[in-house]
Amino acid sequence: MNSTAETVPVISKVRLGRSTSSALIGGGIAIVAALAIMPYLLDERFFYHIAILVCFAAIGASSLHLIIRTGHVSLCHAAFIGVGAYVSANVVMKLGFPFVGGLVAGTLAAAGLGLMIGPVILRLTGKYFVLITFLFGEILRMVFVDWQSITGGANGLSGIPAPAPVFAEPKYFYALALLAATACVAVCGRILSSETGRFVNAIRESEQLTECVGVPVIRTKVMIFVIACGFAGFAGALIAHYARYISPPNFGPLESLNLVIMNVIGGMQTLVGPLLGAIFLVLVPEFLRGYVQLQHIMFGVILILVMAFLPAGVVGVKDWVARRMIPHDRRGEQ
Amino acid sequence: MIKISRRNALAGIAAAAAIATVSSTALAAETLRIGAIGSLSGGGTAWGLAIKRGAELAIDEVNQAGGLSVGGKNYNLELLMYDDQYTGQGGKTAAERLVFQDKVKYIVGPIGSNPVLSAMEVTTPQKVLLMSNGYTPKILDNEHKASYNFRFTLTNLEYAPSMMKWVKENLKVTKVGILVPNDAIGQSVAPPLVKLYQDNGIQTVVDYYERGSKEFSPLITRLMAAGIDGFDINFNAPGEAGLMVKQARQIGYDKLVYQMGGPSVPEIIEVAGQHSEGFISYEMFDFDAPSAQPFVKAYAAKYGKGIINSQTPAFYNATKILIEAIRRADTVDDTTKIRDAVEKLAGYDAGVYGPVRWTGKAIYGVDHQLALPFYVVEVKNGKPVTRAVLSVD
Amino acid sequence: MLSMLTNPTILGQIVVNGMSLSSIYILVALGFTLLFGIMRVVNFAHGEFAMLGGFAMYYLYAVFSLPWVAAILLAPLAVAIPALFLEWLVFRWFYQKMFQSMIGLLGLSIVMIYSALLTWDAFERNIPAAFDGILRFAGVILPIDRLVTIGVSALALGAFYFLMVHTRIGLAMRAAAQDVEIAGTQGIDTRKIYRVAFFVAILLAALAGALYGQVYAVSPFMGERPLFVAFIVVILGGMGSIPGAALGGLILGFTESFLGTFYGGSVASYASFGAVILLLIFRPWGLLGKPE
Amino acid sequence: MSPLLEVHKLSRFFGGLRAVNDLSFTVSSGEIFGIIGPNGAGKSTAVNLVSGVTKPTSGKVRFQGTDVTGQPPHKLVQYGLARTFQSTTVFGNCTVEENCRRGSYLARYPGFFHSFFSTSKAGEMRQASDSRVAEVLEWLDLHRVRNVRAADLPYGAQKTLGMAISLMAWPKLLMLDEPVAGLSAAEADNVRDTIRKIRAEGISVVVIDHNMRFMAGLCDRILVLHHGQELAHGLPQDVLSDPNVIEAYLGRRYVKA
Repeated sequence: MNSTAETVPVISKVRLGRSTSSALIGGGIAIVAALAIMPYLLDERFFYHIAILVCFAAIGASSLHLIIRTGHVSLCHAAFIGVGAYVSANVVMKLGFPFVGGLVAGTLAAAGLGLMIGPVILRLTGKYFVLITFLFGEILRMVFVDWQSITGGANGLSGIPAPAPVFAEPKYFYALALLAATACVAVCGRILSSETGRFVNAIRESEQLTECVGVPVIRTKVMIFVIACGFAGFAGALIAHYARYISPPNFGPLESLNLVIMNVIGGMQTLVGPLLGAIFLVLVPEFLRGYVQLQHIMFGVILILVMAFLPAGVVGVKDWVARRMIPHDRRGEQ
Repeated sequence: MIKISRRNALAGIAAAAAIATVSSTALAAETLRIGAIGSLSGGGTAWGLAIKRGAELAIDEVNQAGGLSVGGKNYNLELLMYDDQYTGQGGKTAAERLVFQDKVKYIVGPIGSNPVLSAMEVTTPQKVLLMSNGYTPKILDNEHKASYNFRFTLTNLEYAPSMMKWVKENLKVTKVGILVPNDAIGQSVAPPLVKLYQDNGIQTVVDYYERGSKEFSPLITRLMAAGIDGFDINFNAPGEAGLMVKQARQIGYDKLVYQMGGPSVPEIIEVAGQHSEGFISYEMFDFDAPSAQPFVKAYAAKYGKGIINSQTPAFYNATKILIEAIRRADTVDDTTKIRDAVEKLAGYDAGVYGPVRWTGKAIYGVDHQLALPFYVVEVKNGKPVTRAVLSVD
Repeated sequence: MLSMLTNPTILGQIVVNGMSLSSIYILVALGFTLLFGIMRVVNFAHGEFAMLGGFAMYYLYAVFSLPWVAAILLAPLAVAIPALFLEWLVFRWFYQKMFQSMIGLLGLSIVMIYSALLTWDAFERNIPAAFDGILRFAGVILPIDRLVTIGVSALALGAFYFLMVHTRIGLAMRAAAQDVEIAGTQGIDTRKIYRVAFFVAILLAALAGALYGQVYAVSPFMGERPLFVAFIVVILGGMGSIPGAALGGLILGFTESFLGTFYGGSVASYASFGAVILLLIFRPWGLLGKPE
Repeated sequence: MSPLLEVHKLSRFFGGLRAVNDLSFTVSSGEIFGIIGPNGAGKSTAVNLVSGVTKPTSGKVRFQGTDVTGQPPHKLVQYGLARTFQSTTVFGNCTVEENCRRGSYLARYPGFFHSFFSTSKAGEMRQASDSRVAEVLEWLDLHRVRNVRAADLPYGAQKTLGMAISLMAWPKLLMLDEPVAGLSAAEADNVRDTIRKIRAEGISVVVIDHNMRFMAGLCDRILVLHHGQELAHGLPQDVLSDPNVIEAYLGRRYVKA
C-alpha cells in the first residue's frame, strides 16, 4: 500500500498546463465580456438584434448545460422555451397582466411542466433519454400547432406587446436581455460551483455509486431539470416580448438540436462551452448569410471539422494549445 | 473554423468588421440595392429560389437596358438576399439586417405567413416596402392601415368565390374530400374553404396531415370510404399534391380529382405522370401563353430547363412593378412616395400578367392586393389545357 | 367505422399500404441501427444516402433508360461505392463517439442536401413507374409498384439476413456489435468490419431511396422523412437490434396505415408518438433490444 | 444481542428465473459475514436486494429492527447500510480526496439553498466533512495519494478507495461486492487487512466473493448460495467441508476424494 505513492503519477504533475488552462478560461470570460459591451460601442441596431439573439441562445444553452451536467442530453429544451413564450404571451395579451406577470407565469409554467415529466423521464439515461425527450418535444410542437385557441396554431401569435414601450427599441431591450442572460449564467455557474454541483458531477460520472453514498439521485436530477426548464421558460417569455410574434417552428426539434449543438460545439465539460457555443451558433450563420446558396454547405463543413478535430468542443482549443506546449502530455480524449 | 474562433478570440471588433464586410460589398454610388427575403433552407427552398430568380430576371432586364435613371442619376440594380429558413425568427433577423445594416428601402419576399408576419414587425415601422406573399389576411389587414405592404399573388379570399362558382357549375360535385397540411397555410385556408363549400350546399370531409408526409393512401382510403365524389387537393406543396393525385389513382379512386387553389400544374404532372390525366386545377400562371414566352426563355437561359415554380413570375412581376414605381416616383429614398406610386400604377403592364389592378379594400381595408387573372386548366395527354380564364370579382 | 373494418377492399388496402411503408422503413432503419450497433455512430446523414439512391435510380432508369432490374441493382452500388470515400474522409473520425458523431454527421447531412440542391435544383422529379397498373384480386385493389417494393425489400432483407447469420464477416459484425474491444482482442480486424458495415448500411439506405424515389418522388430534401422514420423505428425496435428494426418497421408502417385510415393523420401521429414514449418509459431498450 | 440485519425469506424472480429464492440470514454487530457461491449463484442479486438497488419479489429486510424492504439505496445509507460495487467502485476522473468528499453527502450537503448562498451552516458542514475525509484517508493509508486521479491508482488501492467512499457515510454495516476480484494474492491480503480494520471500528461487514481461500480466512460465518438458494450456512470450516458445497463448486467427482 505504501508503495502506491511512488508508482503512480501525482495529478498536479499531469496537469502541468493548469495555469495556462485557467488563463484560457479567464481569457474566454474576458472575450465574452468584451463581446457583451461591443454592441454599445458600435451602436448599430442590427448588432443589438444579433446580440439579443446571442443572449437568448446563451440562456437556453447554459440552462440546457445544467441538465447535460447531470448526464442527460435533452432534445426538447426549445419546447420548454415555447411553453414559456406561449404562456407569457397569453397571460399578458388575454389576461391583461403586465410583462413581469407574463415572465413569472412563463417561467413557472415551464418549470411546472418540467416537474410533471421530470420524475418519469429522468429514470431513463443516456440514449434513451435523448430519444424520449426528442419525442416529447415533437409532441409539444404538435400541441403548439393544434391548440389554436391558445397558440394561434401554425400561424402563431402576433402583436405581442414589448415589455414596456421603451423596450421596443433593441438598444434598450439588449440591456434587459444582457441582464437576464448574465443573471441566468451566473445562477447556473453558482449551482455548478456549489456543493450541489459536486454531487451533480458525481451523478453524471456514476449514478449507481452516487445513489449508494446517500445522494437522492432522482430528486436531485429532477430539481436541476426543473430549474433548467424554468430558465427555458424565462427565455421563452423574453423571446415572445422581443420578437412580438411567435410560431411553432421557433420551438421545434431543430431549435432544440441547435441548443445541443451549442453545448457540443462549445464543449460539454464547463459552463464556458455553451456560452462560446451560443456565440458561435448565432454569429457563424450570420457571417455566412451573405453567401446565399453556399451558406449551409459552409456551415455543415464547419460542424464536421469542429467535431472531428475538437471532439471536446471549442473549449478543447485549450487542450490543443496545451498539447503543443507539453509534447508528452496524455491524450485528451473524453 | 479555427480561424473564425481565433478571430473571435482576438477581438470582437474584428468579428463585427467581418460581418460588415460580408454584407456591405462596397456601396458604389451608382448601385441601388433591392432587398429580398426568402427561404433557402429546408422544405421552403423552392419558394426562396422562386423569389431569387424572379427578382434577378427583372433586375437583369433593367440593367441590360442600361439601368434605372432616377433624379438625374443612373443606377445599376443589385439584389441582396437573405435566407429566412421559412421561420418567423429567420424572417425577423433577415429583415433587421436588410433594413438596419444594409439600409435597404424595399424588399421582395418573403413567402409564407410566419416569415412575412415577423419581417413586417421590422419593415413597417421603418416605412420599408415589403412585396410579399402569405395566406394570412393580417399581412394587409393590420394595425398599420395604409401600410407599406403589397401582396402579389392571390389568396383563397380572392379567387375562391369565382372558382367555387365555376366548380359548382361545371363539376357537379356533392361531397368533397379535402386533405390539407397541418401548418400555417392549411390552418389559414381550410376553415374558410369548408365554409364556402357548405354555403354552396356541398358536403366536405376534411383531414389534416403533418407536413413532410409522403404516404397519403391511408388518408385517401378513409376519404373514399366516406363516399366522396370529388377530391380537392388544395394548398399542398407541389410534390405532395402530385403524390396525392398519383396515390389516389393507384388505390383505385376513379372519381374527380381537382384543386381549387394551390401549386402549379406542371409540377403535379411531373410527379403524378400518367395519373394526372383529367386532373382539373386552378392555375395562377399560364406558361404556354404567348405573352409568357420571353420570360420562360430568359429563365431557361439563366437557370436551365427545369420546372419553373409558379411563384417565379409573381416575383418577377413584383420586382418589375417596384422598379417602375421607383422610376415614376423619381426618388430612391422616399418610400412613402414610392408606395403612393405603386398604388397609382394601375394600367401598367409588366409583361406577364397584363395591366396592374389593385383590389382588397373590401376585405383588408386597403387596396394593396394585386388582382390577377387566373385559369382553370385540365390535364389532357400530359399537358395542361386551359378550360376557363377567371378573374377576381 | 365498423363497416370500414369489415370491408375487404379497405382491409386489403391497409395491409398493402402497411407492408409497403414498412418495407421501406425497415431498409432505412436496418442500416441506421447497424451503424449505431457497431460503430456507435448516430448517422444523421442516413436519409441523404437514401436521397442519393433516389437520384441514382432517376439517372439510371429515367434518364439512361437501363432495364429496371439493372437499375435497381446498380443504383445502390453507385451510391455505396463512392460513399466509401466519405467513410474515409468523414465517418472514421466519429466511430465510438455518440454525440460528436451526431453533430458532425448532421453537418455532413447539411452539406449533402445543399450540394444536391445546387446540382439538381429544388423541384421534385418523378421516376416513371416500372410496373404501373392495378391488380384486382377478390375485390382488393393492389397497386403493382407497391407489391414490387415489398418484394424487392423482402429479397434485400433475406440477403442481409444471410450475410449476418451465415457468413464469417456477418458473424464478425455481430461480435463487434456485442463488444468492439473484445472482438478486437479476438483477432477481428475492426477497421475492416467498420468498412463492411458502412458499405452494407449505405447499400440498404440507397436501395430504400431508389424504391422510395420511384414510389414517391426524388428531390434534395427527400431524405428527411426516411431519417425521421428510421429514428423512431429504431427506438421502437431497440437501438442496435437488427430484428428489432424489422419489427419496429412493421409496427410503424401498419400503425400509420391503420390509424391513418380509421382516425386520420393527426391521431395517427399523436398515437404513434405516445405509444413509443410509453414503450420507452416501461421498456427503454425497445421491443427486441437488450437492457444494459 | 439483537441482530443488526435480518433477511427473511427474500426472493427475486426475473421472468421465470429464480435469481434468489427464499434467502434468510442475520448479521450481528461487529461481525464479518460472508456469502459465497459459484458464478451465477445469485450473490450479486442478493446484495442488490438487501441494499435496495433491486426490489425484491417477496420477503423482508429488517435493519436494526426497522423494516427497510424495498427502500431505495440512498435511504438505506441514511439508516446506516452502505455498499460497494463490483465494477464501478470509484469516480475515476477525480482525485482520491474528491472521491471521499463525494462519499460524504450526508455529512456535507446542507441543502440547495444553503449550498447556493454558502451560508455558515454550509461552511460548518464542509469543514466537518473535510476533517473526516482527512481522518479516513489517514486511517486507510490513502493520505499519500490523496491528490492522485483515482483511475491512476493500482487496482487494489481502488478497491480500498471504494471502501473509503462508502465509509464516509458512517455506516453501521458495509456490504462489499467481490472486493478482491481481479487482485493479486498480495493485494488481496491488503484488502483483507483493511476489512479487519473496518470491523475493528465496530462496523459490521458483509462480504460477497467466490474465492474460498480468501473468505475462509476472513469471515466469522459463511453462507453458501447455489442457484439462488441457501446450500449451507455456518462457521467457515464446517461449511467448506460440506460435501454439497464441494460438489457445487468442484463437481461431483471431487466429493469422495
